[in-house]
Amino acid sequence: MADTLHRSPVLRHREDAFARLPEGLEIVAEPDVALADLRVPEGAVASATGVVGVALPLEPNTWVARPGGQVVWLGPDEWLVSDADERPEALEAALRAAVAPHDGAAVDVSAQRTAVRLRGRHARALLATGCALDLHPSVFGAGRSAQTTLGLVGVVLLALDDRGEDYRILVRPSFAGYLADWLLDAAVEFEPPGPAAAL
Amino acid sequence: MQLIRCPWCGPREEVEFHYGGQAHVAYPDDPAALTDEQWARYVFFRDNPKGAFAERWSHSAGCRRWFNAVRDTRTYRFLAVYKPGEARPEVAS
Amino acid sequence: MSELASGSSAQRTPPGAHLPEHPDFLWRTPEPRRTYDVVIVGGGGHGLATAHYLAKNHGITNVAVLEKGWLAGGNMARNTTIIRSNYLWDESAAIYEHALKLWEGLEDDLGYPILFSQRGVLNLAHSEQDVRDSVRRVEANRLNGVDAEWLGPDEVAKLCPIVNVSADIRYPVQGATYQPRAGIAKHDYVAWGFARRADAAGIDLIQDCEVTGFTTDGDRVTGVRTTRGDIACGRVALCAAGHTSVLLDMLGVAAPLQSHPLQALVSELLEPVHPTVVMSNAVHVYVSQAHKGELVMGAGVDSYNGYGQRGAFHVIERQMAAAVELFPVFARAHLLRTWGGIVDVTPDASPIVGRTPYENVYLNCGWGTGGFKATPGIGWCMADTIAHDEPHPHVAPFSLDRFTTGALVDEHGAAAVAH
Amino acid sequence: MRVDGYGRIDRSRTLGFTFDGRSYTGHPGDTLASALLANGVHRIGSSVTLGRPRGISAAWSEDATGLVQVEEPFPEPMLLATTVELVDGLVARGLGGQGRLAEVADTARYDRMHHHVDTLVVGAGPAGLLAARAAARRGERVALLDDRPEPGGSLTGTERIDGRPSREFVADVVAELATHPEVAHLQRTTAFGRYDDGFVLALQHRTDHLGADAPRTLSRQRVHRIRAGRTVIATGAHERPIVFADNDRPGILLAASARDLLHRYGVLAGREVVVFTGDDAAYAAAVDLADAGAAVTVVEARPQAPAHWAGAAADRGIPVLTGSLVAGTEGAPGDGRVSAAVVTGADGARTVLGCDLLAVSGGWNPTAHLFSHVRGTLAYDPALGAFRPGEDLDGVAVVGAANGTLDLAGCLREGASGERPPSADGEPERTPGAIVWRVEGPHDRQFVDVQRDATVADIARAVGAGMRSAEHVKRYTTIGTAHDQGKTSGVLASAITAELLGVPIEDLGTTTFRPPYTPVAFAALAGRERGQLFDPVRTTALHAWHVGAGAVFEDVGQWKRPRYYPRPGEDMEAAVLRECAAVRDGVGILDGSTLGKIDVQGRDAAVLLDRVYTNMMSNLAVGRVRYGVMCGPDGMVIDDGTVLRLAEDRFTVITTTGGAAKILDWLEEWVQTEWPDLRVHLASVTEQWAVFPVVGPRSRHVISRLFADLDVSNDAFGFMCWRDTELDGVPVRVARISFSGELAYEVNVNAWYAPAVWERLLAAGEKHGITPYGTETMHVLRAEKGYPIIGQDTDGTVTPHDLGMAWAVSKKKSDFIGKRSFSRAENTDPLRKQLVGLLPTDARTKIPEGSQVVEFCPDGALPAPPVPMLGHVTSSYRSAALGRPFALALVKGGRQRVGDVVHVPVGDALVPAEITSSVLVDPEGNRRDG
Ligand SMILES: Cc1cc2nc3c(=O)[nH]c(=O)nc-3n(C[C@H](O)[C@H](O)[C@H](O)COP(=O)(O)OP(=O)(O)OC[C@H]3O[C@@H](n4cnc5c(N)ncnc54)[C@H](O)[C@@H]3O)c2cc1C
Ligand SMILES: NC(=O)c1ccc[n+]([C@@H]2O[C@H](COP(=O)([O-])OP(=O)(O)OC[C@H]3O[C@@H](n4cnc5c(N)ncnc54)[C@H](O)[C@@H]3O)[C@@H](O)[C@H]2O)c1
Ligand SMILES: Cc1cc2nc3c(=O)[nH]c(=O)nc-3n(C[C@H](O)[C@H](O)[C@H](O)COP(=O)(O)O)c2cc1C
Ligand SMILES: [Zn+2]
Repeated sequence: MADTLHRSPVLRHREDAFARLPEGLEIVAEPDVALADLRVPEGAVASATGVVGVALPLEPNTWVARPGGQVVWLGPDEWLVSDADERPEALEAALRAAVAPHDGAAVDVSAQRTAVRLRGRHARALLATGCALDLHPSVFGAGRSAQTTLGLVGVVLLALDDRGEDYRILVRPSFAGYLADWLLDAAVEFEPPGPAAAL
Repeated sequence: MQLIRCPWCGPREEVEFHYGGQAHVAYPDDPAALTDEQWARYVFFRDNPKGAFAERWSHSAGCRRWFNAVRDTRTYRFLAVYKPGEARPEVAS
Repeated sequence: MSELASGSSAQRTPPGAHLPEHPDFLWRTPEPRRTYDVVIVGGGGHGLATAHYLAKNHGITNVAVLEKGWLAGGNMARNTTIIRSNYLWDESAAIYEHALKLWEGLEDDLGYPILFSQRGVLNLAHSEQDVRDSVRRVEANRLNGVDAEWLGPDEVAKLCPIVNVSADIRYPVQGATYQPRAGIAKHDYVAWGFARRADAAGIDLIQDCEVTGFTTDGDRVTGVRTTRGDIACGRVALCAAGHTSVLLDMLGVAAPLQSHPLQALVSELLEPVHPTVVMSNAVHVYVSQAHKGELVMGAGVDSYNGYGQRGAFHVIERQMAAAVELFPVFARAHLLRTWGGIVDVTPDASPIVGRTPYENVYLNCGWGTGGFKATPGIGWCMADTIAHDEPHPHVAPFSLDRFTTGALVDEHGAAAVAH
Repeated sequence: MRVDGYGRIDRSRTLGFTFDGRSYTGHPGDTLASALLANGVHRIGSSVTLGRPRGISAAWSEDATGLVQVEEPFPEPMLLATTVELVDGLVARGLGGQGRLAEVADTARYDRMHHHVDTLVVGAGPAGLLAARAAARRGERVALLDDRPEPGGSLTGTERIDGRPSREFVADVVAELATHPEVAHLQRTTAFGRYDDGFVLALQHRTDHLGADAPRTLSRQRVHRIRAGRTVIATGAHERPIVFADNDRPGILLAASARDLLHRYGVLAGREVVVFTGDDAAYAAAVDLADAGAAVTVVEARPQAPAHWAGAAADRGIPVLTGSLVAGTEGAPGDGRVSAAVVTGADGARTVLGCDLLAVSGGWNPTAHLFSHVRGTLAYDPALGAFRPGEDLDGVAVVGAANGTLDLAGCLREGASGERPPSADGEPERTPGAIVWRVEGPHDRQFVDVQRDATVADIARAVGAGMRSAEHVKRYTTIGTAHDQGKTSGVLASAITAELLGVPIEDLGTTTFRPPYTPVAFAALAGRERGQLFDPVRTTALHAWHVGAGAVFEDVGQWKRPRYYPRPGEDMEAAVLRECAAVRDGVGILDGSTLGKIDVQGRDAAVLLDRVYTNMMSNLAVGRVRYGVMCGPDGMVIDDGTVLRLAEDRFTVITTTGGAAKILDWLEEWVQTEWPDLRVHLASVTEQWAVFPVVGPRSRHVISRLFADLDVSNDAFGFMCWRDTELDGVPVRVARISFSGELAYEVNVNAWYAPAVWERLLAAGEKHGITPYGTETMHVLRAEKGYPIIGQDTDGTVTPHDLGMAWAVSKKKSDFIGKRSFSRAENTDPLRKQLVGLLPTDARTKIPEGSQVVEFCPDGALPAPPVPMLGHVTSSYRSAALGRPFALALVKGGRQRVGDVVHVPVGDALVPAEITSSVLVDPEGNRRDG
């Protein structure tokens, strides 16, 4: 690993503001991890299982856990594989070796997206101020995901629990500062004295 | 604002999509063999019916897949949504 | 505040009081005759202006204007009425400047108060590339004899003090092109002025009369089928804007047109705040304050083809965000009404005018989001084209066959200013 | 006047407010209108064109006349006094037709909220409440919206439902709804627009009624964006006025509104009341007003009063003049308030009835706005004398008065949607109304649209002028175009037009209902997309460094890119000349991370690239780089950039910054829709790779110092090659690509490490004077070499040949996108505009970009317009390398004209300039290898 070449988290300048969020809301910029965009044609999805460690989820708008990370369905032949333990280039290489013979592809996209964790009892209401998806836990509970827009920003949204209180938001790093500002601005609503119950 | 059914992701807001105009306009097999007029037809001319229209959409802010739809341009209603490569379904508007 | 204490706020001239009265007579409601020398399909601004100039310039009055709904109820009733001639390319500048010159004398010509107000139009630039494109257009305009200036942000603020020219907005105003002779007019009055003169000249304006087909003989059209019966005719002019494709389909003629919803909106009546017309492409706004006091604003084109005369609300919302961004004082103005028209868009954002494969059918379409300003000019040229059976020089560059030769008049590339 | 024992206001507390400069008091629960009426203020403003006095004509949003300007807490134009909730310290004034905008920016917050429900119910009257309850009991997700501060709709509290006062019924239903976790019940929330697929927009007023207590953290107004499986429209009906002479005075109210004012606010709007009606509902008003102490007379248009109501009137000594009409009014001097009603009796005799309140009811117009927003058609109902929903729409139900059902029992039944409806106890049966739209009289004093001062005379003139459609009459008279959008006048206008034309009203129809139902502030629609949130700001991983280095930024699309890095005392010109010189003489470094990058992978990757680039890509060797151009089918250049071949089956395509998303979409479109058989996959890696071009004769030293493993000799690492290396174990890709003509290395690294690698490069270059440079310097350097910027030197009308890039257009390939267009007549014209250099002959003048090029004018002056133009200046800079300004231009037949002197008009001057090759610095290309 690159021990001496330091990494600079994309949202390091927003951390103080995140720390001051009102009760019921928590935003954490997550450490960057290896990410690979995986393409496997229909019929060859099994070729990736060995490297990924789990079967690729075939149901749209879902994610599953894998050793060291997650696999997120992005499209009918496309997944996002994350790995907190692996070097990005190694993840790409392993996946590519597995799927290229089957006309698949794998690309290191570890710096192409950064993750923000949004938690708390207001989390769902906050998202609903800018996300048009139905986030009701009966529809968008743990294991669900979506590529969609939040405010004016494209995101991959993952539901991590069944209560609408824990989400991971993947965003392009170039948009992350804007998205953070947007989230912080949305959070003002929940500062005391806030509404009795947000809709 | 329409609620458009992506064949993969399901119903999503219109703003997640990108409109691609008329569907089933194939790139000519041999452009060099075409007259200027035939080539102009391919490049610039598209149908513009008042009523059912087969058109292409891309779920650009979602799964990034293109698909086809038949939509009524009078009511804006989607009559059918189908995957690329599939034939245009028979639907009444 | 003290003078208001009397309870009367009517000391000022009431906002509508200076508006002119309409004439007591506008047009007849004739029964369609069975035959005309010229049938104009479409009673919008273009059709009515064509009728007027056929009579006035060429003495051709055995003419019917066939309108499927109520006269000038299409885009003419719906547009934001911006009039300017500062187009980039020579061909466009020529036709729009021809129109602008006619606008300048139109009130007298029509004997109708059309509220033509040459209050100037500003096109804002927000990026280095906007600046380049703007200067390019200004310089081209000047060489074409079209009044045009490039203004810095301070000068923009002088002309329209409510524009936010501060440097710390998301897309600061870097300057603007300015055409002082540009402005607005009252759309309905313009249409009615043309209609009244055409009617007075003996031309039949026939409403609720939809053209549903054509009768043909070889390369000639012999008549039109309508919801009010068949009408024979010598020549046909298609002035149907967003519905042109529907008519051309009946004739089996193809044209590169796509019909899209385009929305506009107004606020309630407000005391004068906005003395000119401001358009911005990057921060999508175009706005003026009409004579009664309402802010008139156009929104973006809805992405998909549509004949519904209505659009989606997110387009309006984005429009409002842009308006408040550029004009912070608009924050508590109220949206009063929204509506939509059907604009016929071409690949090069220029109109299609001239001949069709039928020797006696003339085409006038593709004005997209910007044909109101052309109304007198295109009416004049269409009349001339019909009378002489030869495209008027101002419309010749806009022929249908330019898409075959590649001689496009691409008005969105560089100038990228619609309306 | 306030009467005791009535109203749901909180009389224990007093609020102070100012209207037209005078101070008054009211109570919590009041509206500005009710408080003014309670204080005896009847004249609110004056009419728009005639300046006639105007008062309050209804109790809620259908009021056509009571328009005020709020001045404090914050200026807001044109609000209805009837919908402004009273707060302490409110300052308002009456209007004369136009509102006034604030001069300062509004700092209140506005936001949006998305909802998804099975059933949306609009209107919390009896029908809506029951519809919501039924849906909630079915276990559905429900939203119930109502625009008034409290639920209950037009229930006054006098009705009895299931044996109890109606307010208790309302409270019960509301309480039950509150027990359902999936029911959202919002008051003060107006559904203002209905769109496709069950999409309804609603505006919630969240804080104004809280006055000074309003938390600044909350949005003042919120736009709810609701997707509903089913929409129940339970919006009630608007009472319809009757047109008669001088029907526009203060003190003339809709009858149910007068009653509403009494029951809601305890306000008796007059002591001497004439009720003019042809409809049963007005008797309830007459009776209640009489019970509250008013002297009431009913003028009944029908020959007979309905039996039940005749009895109730008789009980209270209310005279009922049957077969009578109010034909006109008289007004008081001063505030112009109505002082008498002129009544024509059944026998034709005229009576003048003194009154200070004229309560009118011409029947009811179903509030069908939302129904028709998506073009639901309305049908004329002769029994109602109005239009009501006339077709079944998928996913829409219309219930209660909105559906034309006027009796409470009927509203309860329709609302209950199949459940057993509660009973409407003691409700008298409705008898057929008389449809009276207008009473004969002087046309020019009979107001149809009271707000627009439009009269029957105006309609008559329109009809006389030849107008035959409701739409024309609207535009000729302006009826229905004011703030109230014809809520109460629309049907009257149609009816009177029909009458004057002698056609049935159903043939005429109504004008179109359009969103919004009631006006909505622009800022509410802008939501939080204001200021710096107006549009996303995109920044690179180095943004903080750039800010620290004092960069001046340029907006490139959504990106913020450093344009130059001024040192103290430097303006842009000085900074750019310094940066340029540093690159040409030493070494510079640029943050090029915004360039678009696309990973193209798969067996057919090369096939795809051959189809989309004008030149050949399949024969590019692994380890090498090639420049390429992409065109649209019309043959015009859409983007350019370099391509790196990473492997047999893998490329990286570099696009322009602005083209990144567009080109990826473009390629995807071809791959997915046209060539699905190609085995190729595309992925954006724009943000994966930070890119730092290290440029200049000394760049080799910097690169070799930092990447000791890399053999940077020309032989080992030639121009247009790329090599992989690493830095502290982190993979780094270095490519020898030059956009300046200088020796250059583009360093690519995972953006995680961008700041670290940038710092290392700076450190490695320190002793060579490494100079960070911005986009402006980059542009100058590339222009000196004649490299075009797509979008600056092109405008969508330029082919590769026009750019002098015929060399990049393959002759071997049988086809690629755009190829066929090159042979069209227009594209083979030798007089097409071509990219050339332009040197002002005085070697001093920097020609403004965008300037037009014209033929040399021998007499030093332009001919009269139109002056033929040869082309325009696309790029123009001062060159440190040339020691003079220079420009690039697109000029007709330009390449044949090298050496010609042309003129460029700049202001009033003509600047002579010589046409040159577009390559001005190092045309031999000697510098690229250092
Ligand atoms: C929201 C909006 C804003 C705009 N803003 C501007 C602006 O600011 N400046 C500007 O210059 N331009 C603007 N435009 C464009 C401008 O309105 C149009 O380009 C122009 O009005 C088109 O010409 P027209 O007036 O003849 O069209 P229309 O008024 O649309 O006339 C066409 C007529 O043909 C009739 N018709 C169609 N089919 C048939 C048939 N089969 N039989 C009989 N009749 C038929 C239609 O009913 C219609 O009345 C705007 C347009 C819209 C919609
Ligand atoms: N006696 C009569 O002749 C007569 C005539 C008409 C109505 N009524 C009575 O009126 C009542 C009608 O009941 P109902 O439930 O149909 O209607 P309602 O008038 O009681 O309730 C409708 C509610 O919807 C609200 N509303 C309207 N448009 C809205 C919008 N766009 N967004 C949010 N809220 C909106 C209104 O302000 C009102 O609160 C019954 O009690 C009926 O008997 C009686
Ligand atoms: C320049 C202009 C100004 C307008 N001003 C108003 C206005 O003040 N009030 C109003 O209600 N409508 C106004 N309208 C809109 C019309 O009422 C109407 O919506 C438009 O003509 C489209 O017709 P439709 O909505 O009936 O389809 C205006 C329209 C235009 C083009
Ligand atoms: Zn999708």
